[in-house]
Amino acid sequence: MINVLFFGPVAERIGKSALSADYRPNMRIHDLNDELAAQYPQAFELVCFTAINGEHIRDMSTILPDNSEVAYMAKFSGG
Amino acid sequence: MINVLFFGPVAERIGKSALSADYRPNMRIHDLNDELAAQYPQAFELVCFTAINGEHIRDMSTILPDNSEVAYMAKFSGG
Amino acid sequence: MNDHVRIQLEDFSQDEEISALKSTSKSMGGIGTFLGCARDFSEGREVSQLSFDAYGSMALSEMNKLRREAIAKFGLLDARIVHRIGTVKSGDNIVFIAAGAEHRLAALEACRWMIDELKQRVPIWKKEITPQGDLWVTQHP
Amino acid sequence: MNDHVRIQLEDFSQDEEISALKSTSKSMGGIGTFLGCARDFSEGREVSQLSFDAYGSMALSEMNKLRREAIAKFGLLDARIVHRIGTVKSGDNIVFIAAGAEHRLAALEACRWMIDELKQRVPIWKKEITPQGDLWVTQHP
Repeated sequence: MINVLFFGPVAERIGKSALSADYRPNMRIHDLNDELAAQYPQAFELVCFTAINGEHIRDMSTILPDNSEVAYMAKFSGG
Repeated sequence: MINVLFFGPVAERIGKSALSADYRPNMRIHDLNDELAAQYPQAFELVCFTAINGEHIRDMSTILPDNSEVAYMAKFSGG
Repeated sequence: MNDHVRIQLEDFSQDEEISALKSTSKSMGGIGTFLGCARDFSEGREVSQLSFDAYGSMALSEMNKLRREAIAKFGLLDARIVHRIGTVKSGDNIVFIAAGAEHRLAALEACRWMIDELKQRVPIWKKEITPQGDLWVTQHP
Repeated sequence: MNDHVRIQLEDFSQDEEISALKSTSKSMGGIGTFLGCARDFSEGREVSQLSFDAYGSMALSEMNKLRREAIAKFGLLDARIVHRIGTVKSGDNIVFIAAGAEHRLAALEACRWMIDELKQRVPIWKKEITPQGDLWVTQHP
């Protein structure tokens, strides 16, 4: 199971701040991106950053471990 | 009468923080400098700035008005 | 209150933060701080409140990294970062950054670097609440 | 306490200064501050106290000029400068500068400019009191 988190403007467009995705062995982060972006296109047009277990991910071929926490994040606007 | 003020390291070397100098018509600030520097050479080697009535003076030919307040000041070290 | 890096709902006191910062070293000659506050106007819109959402665990971890990097990069004696979340009203404090060093230049430069980096790196999002409706801020002001 | 620019024997509170600064405008989005403190060491010498002498009337007038110039140069909403005189001990506050602007860059740059200018322009002198004797500071650290 993959725990997917959304915050701020992305959460607002998706209508929730978390969802669960099924885990498949050798699943890559871009596979999850593609599935979710197809399902929530308006939310994903805001996504600038992806994190796995709280670490920024730039290589979208990274393999997702089971029980990962994945966050799809819009551009930050703190401070 | 000219009221002459000293502060910090200059006052310490002169041994006082104020003295009075006689006023003479058409007296220039460099005349006063010369008199006092001759009298207190060790103090005047520290002097970097001169003020008349609280305003920095760069032109040493400035004429001193009677009852002026003149300050001879070492390099500042506030803050 | 004693944590150097915090995300919290409640307001903070500059006096308490500075006192905690100073307590780490008597060699601290200069402290630079930045305080971010909620403005009543943003690009012509009246803003009555700001609401902040954060990815709490990651934000805290990024803020801790940022503090450690600033200490190493600028040779600081200590640094603190506090960011509020939840809803704040116009005029209220949002973020406080303090950098303490032996000399002023390092403290002031580190303070500026930390607020610039915080805005780029820390997963926090701001929503402006205005009489015309709410708006998530998506560009860096 | 309500004066924007002061020279005083007693300590000051950052919270009170910032609160007075913020009270002048609700458009203040960023406040940069610099706090100068007495260090326990200076160029290898142990320093137990600092003693400050000032040309009070001229110092106050130069600090007021400096504040007005900073407000004009950086488009600040407000600024404050407080400098202590008399004797302070290691760790104590010496000088506080705060600059408030709509955006952070102006506030932070103004704060740095003001402390640099203050050190060059304001007639105040510092003496280090050390176990080996007293020493007037004559260079800018």
